[in-house]
Amino acid sequence: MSVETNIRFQSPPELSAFRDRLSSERRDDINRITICAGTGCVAKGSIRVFEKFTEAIESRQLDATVELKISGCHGFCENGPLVVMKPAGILYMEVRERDVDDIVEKTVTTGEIIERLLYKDPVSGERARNEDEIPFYKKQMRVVLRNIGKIDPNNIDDYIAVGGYSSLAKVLSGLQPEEVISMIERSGLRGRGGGGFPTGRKWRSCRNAPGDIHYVVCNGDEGDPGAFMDRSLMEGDPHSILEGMIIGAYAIGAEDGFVYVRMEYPLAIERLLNAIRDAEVYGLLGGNILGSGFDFRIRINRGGGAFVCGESTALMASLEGRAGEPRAKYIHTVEKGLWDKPTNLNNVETWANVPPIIERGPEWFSSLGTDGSKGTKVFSLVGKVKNTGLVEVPMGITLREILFDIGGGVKGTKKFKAVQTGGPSGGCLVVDVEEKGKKGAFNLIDLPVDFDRLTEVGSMMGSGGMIVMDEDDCMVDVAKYFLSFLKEESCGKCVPCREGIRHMLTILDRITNGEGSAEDLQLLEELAETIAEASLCALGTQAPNPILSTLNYFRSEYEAHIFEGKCPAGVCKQLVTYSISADNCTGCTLCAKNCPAGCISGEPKELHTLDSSTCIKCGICYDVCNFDAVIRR
Amino acid sequence: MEEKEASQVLVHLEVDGKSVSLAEGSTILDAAKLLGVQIPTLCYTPLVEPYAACRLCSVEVEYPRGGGKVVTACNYQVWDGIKVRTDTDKIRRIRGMIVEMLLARCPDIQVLKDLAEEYGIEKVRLEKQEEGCILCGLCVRVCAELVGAHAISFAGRGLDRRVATPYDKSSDACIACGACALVCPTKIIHVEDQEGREIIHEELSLGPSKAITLPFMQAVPNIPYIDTEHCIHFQTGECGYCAKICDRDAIDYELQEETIEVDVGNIIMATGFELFDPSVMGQYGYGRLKNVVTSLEFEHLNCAAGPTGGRILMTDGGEPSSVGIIHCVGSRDENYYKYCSRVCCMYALKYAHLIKEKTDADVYSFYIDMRCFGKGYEEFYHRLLEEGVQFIRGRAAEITDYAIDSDEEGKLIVLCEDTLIGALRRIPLDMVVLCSAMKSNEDAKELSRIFSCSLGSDGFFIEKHPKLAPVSTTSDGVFIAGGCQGPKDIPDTVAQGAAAAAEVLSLIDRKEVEVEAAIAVVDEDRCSGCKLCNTLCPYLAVKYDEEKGVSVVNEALCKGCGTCAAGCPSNAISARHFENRQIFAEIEGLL
Amino acid sequence: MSKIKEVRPEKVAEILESFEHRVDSLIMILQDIQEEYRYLPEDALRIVADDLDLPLSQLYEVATFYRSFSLEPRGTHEVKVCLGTACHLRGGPMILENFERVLGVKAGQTTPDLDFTLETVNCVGACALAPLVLVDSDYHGETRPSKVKDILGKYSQK
Amino acid sequence: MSFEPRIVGFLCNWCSYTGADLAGTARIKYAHNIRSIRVMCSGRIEPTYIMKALYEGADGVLIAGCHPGDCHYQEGNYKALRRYMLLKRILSEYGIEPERLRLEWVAASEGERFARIVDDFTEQLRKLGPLAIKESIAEAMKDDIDPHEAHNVESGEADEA
Repeated sequence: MSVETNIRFQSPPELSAFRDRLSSERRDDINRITICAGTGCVAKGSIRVFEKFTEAIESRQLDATVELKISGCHGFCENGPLVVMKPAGILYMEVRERDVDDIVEKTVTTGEIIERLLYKDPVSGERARNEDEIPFYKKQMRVVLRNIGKIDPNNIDDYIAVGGYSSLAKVLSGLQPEEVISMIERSGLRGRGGGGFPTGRKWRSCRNAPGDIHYVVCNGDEGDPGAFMDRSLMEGDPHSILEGMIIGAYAIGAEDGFVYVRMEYPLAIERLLNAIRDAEVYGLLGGNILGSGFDFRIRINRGGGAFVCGESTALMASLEGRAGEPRAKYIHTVEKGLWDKPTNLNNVETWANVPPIIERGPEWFSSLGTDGSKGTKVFSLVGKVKNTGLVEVPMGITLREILFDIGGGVKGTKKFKAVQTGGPSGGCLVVDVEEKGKKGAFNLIDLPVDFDRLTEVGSMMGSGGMIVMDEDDCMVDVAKYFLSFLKEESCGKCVPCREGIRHMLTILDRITNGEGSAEDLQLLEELAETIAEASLCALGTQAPNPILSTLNYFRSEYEAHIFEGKCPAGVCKQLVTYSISADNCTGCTLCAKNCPAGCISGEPKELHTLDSSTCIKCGICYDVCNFDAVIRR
Repeated sequence: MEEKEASQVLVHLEVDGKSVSLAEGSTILDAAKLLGVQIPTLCYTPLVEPYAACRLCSVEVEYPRGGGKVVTACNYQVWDGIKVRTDTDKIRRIRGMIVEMLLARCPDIQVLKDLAEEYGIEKVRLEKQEEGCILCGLCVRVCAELVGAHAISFAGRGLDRRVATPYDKSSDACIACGACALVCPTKIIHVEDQEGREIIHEELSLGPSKAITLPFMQAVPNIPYIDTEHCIHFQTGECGYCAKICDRDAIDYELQEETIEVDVGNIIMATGFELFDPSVMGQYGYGRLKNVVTSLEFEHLNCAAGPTGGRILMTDGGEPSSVGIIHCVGSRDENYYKYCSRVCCMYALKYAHLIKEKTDADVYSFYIDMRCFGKGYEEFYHRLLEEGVQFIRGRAAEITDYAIDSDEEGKLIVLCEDTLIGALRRIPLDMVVLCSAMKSNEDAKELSRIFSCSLGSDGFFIEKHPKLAPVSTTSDGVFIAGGCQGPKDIPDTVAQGAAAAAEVLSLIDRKEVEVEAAIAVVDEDRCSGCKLCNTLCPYLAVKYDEEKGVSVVNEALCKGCGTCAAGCPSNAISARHFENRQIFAEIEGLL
Repeated sequence: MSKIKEVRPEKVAEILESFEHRVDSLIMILQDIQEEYRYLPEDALRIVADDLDLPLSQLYEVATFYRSFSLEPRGTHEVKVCLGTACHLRGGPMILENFERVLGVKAGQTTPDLDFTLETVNCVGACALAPLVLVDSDYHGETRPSKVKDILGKYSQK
Repeated sequence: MSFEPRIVGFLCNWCSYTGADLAGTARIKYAHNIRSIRVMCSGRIEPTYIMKALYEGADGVLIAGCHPGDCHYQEGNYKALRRYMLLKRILSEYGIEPERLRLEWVAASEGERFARIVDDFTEQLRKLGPLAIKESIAEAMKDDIDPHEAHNVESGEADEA
């Protein structure tokens, strides 16, 4: 849906006049069906559902009274594709193509609700009509995600209609750059990329850095596995990021901006490019923005596939057409960044927080969250959790509320074990509800979540990835996973990180193969000290966190692997054997058929046997068996 | 990298308890150097920007307002009030672990073994590899920032990171300057000869090993010169490190050679001789066979300031076990130079003595006649005989490397006729020195034309008189001395030098210059002013005088050749002492 | 279809033009070349190096640093097994093992017939579908070791 | 006794005269027929000297100078070459065989060569036989003027072409 091309706002009043015209034309009487088109739902086929809806509407000549829209990611990916029916305010879940005719027949024409598509509360079993009734949304406070689900990301008019670019208009119609910076400082906003550096102070020192050329960069590299809040922001509400960057550029005095997006987010890149094009057409970006004489251009740059480019100096090296190698930050990037010019780099979520602060004022923003960490934070709740998805909560909310009230607790029947925050450089925290008082077990369930408290307990905020683990997850294996990730992603420049991580991983391999020894633990700690103290960039200095935190909270598991040669969680292959339980096996022969190594034998309907000597532990039998007859210990 | 012009703002800090102040922008490493505090480095060089990849130079920094952290000394810029500690337990542990990691990567690199000793690493507990390169990036950065060739770069990421040329092909950007080999801390980069591209052997590079060096130790003036053919700045426009490091700002790359006009009264030509290039004599295999060297090259080997520091080495760096010296290479030879070069016999003896003294090699000398003509020369020859040098009288016919039995394998075999025992002999040797002839300079012809002093058939300048005026030439004020007048040894050359100087001094001392006796004179009554004589005189000594309307001879310039007299249509010019009358009288007298 | 194409200079020039010869767009330029030729041929790199006035060694460094580039021709279809944390926990490594067994190549390699390239990738942001496998741009959510064969089946004819 | 031609040689001081001197010091045998006159440079030799020599009874005249480029006065020998070329043409008008005049370049070191030139010139003149121009002029002009004054007649010709 391209935008009318003849409009170009010459001044802020023209923009607000256009906004008023839009809201007057907005007809609330007609039905509006919004289908979620975030990566998660698209992967589950929401585009095909959208096409089916279009067909169904046209075949029934209802297009006059029904408006179809797509939207960004609501965050409830577990139950996608999501469809929201307005004005009735009904939220349907896991809508398949075959359900479309039902919905149009019943809900659209007669308003009847289809029970099976409603959200079913796993505990109480009741059905919930719309977002407000679902616990997943109830406890959330959506600031940066406020527009997502309500607007079509490809349509600038939608964004303007809900108040978009009003902050920019407010800034350009009288606010001095100094005032804008002091507003951000007063708001207490801290960087959402992971470091938590006060944004206001960063803008001020960038503005004061000598040099006539300044750059503004948005870090959309989001390399942390299990984190996708930046993705849904870029896909769902690209204009809020652009507006934040334009305000930032005005405050700092920059004329060129870059958004560095990782190549694994093609949809985000497409949405951002559309947004930039539309904003330039409307005179909200490019030359002489809103007639204020302020020029600012934004370019989108795709990443090349390197987690290390999430680090600011490595990102800038990548933008300069070089390998993504970090450099020492003794000279800050706000003084000497991109091409040695002062550069202000902030994360996607940080930029998205700027318009709300300007619009509703810094006092409102600093009223949210704790005294050290202001405002809200978007977490991506993944792993063995019931409600996988995006969660925007005020800082200071406890882990219990996030994991249980919003997250719905552990998926399946397994017991809750731990949660990992801060990505590969973060730490693993024990939330072992029952086993209180055990040595080293801390019940952090009621830990208020903010920058400083997470760092205190040995993890860190990071980008906001929160990975839930249950009893089936082996902590040593998780630590090994993060280390092998960092081994792949280390840029290889400095010795402690390149060589140190490799050696830690070899030791962990030894331990998970049952060949570990007591000295290995000692060597691990020695290596950890050098890597943490002497590495050049955060990837290195934070790399030992997963090891140190799991050693600290789960030393018993390490000892089990070393001294008893057993993997309590049944994950580490070398220490695990597959067998078939006599009482559960029904002889359905499914496992025998699928076993690639052919080591399962037995007559149909009879108890099957598994020859563990030839078993290659590929896990297919455990996976296909519908009767839990395969035991993995 | 210390800034040469120190900016005014000084920073005060403490390193290991000693306080120091230095220019803003300097690093902890600079401060440590000032105080003589040792901080180990591997990937640091003052030649280019610090890279801080090896982290070995980590030190602890305490901030004035409290707090602090571990930083790398090579690139942490100092600021007021910080306290640096370079040798705490934590730092020693960190450096120890870094060395252990590097040693695990490169087990047999000497520089790492020494560091391991210093930091008490007995056993490497980590998984070993067989690498040689510690990926410090010095070679890559020097090649890019200093040399500006960009021939090599890092390739791969993380553990597959390595130093490589694009597509691992031999790079056409590489100018074989050897800078990477020089800076490599583990010394695993070698400069090798490829398709004849000019290379510099560390062991035996007869050329200058550095692009800026003294011509030779005793050079006057004793000032280094830039060999623009090898200097990186003249190839890529980059580097310029010598200019940066010279605190007298004495280096200016834009200086060009200038020719300066100097008016002098006398000229002494001491342009010396050239050594005959024996490669044209195919039978001796110079330039084809290894370890066949000319006498000048052998002299260079013996020179203490030379590439081998005075040791007599073969091209593979080993000491020869047997050396041959062949006299009269090109001299006393019908096809090349008939004359005897006079000096070879004596320096051949000197070389034989040096070889006997420096190595325990056998020495063979192939001579025709042993010409020991000077004072003490003959006695020196007899001393050599006692020292056991083998003298074979007979011109060496050929040097070949084709061995016909085992003990000739890999040797240079000299085929010669020993006239004293009347037999042909094959002498296997490790090295052969060719005493090649002394010949006149290539540009002697040019010089003789300029200074109009004639050349003998052997190409050397001809003295005015072989007995009575050995150092003067037919042109007054032009004198010759040394090798350019003919082969001679140092005593004779020095004597001639002194003689030429004496001649010049006597001329200078006399203040006035004797004018040529036989000069031309114009009879002004008969001169019609036709100016024809002006064109005839090569020295422009005859000029037309406007007022008098006649041509006049400038006595100082006229050399007395008489060409003008012969050409004057009205016989107005007569050449004194060769007037027509006198010539006619001679003709009549003769017939 | 997957034969190795000859490098056409005007095609490379066209790509450079589309990014206005900007050095900061180098990665995108190389990605479009990789898209066109399935790998980064040396002649293409030399053309880019001259055009952007960069040393060839710098381009080689970039070409070997980032995962999206390859110096050998990649398969027609790219199978990316997500090993993000969520996918790892929900059985990602097991699925990778099975892909390696079926395709007969290790992660990061290409099948001899240039049909499939097997890669691992760290989190594409659809953790709700863990464990996830991407083939070209199609998402295959909640895959199971046993489903590996039929996923590949869909692509082998195309 | 065969005819012994008399040759007058004009030798330039720097090259040919020194060459001749070298032939002497090197004890080289060569024909005695030459009687040489030293001039500072071959450029000094006027055509009148040659005519005088022939007139006085010389059977042949040899001009010897430095090799081109070797002249002590740079260009003297070039001037001699030009005059020699012109003079040769005039001689035949006097009835004198041009071969009786010969120009040679003899360097200071070419004693051997000088000797050979003299021998060769002598043989050549022996074949030509005596010139005795003086008698034939006297014969032809018996009646009017005294030959002794003849040599004062100015006979300049333009040197420069």
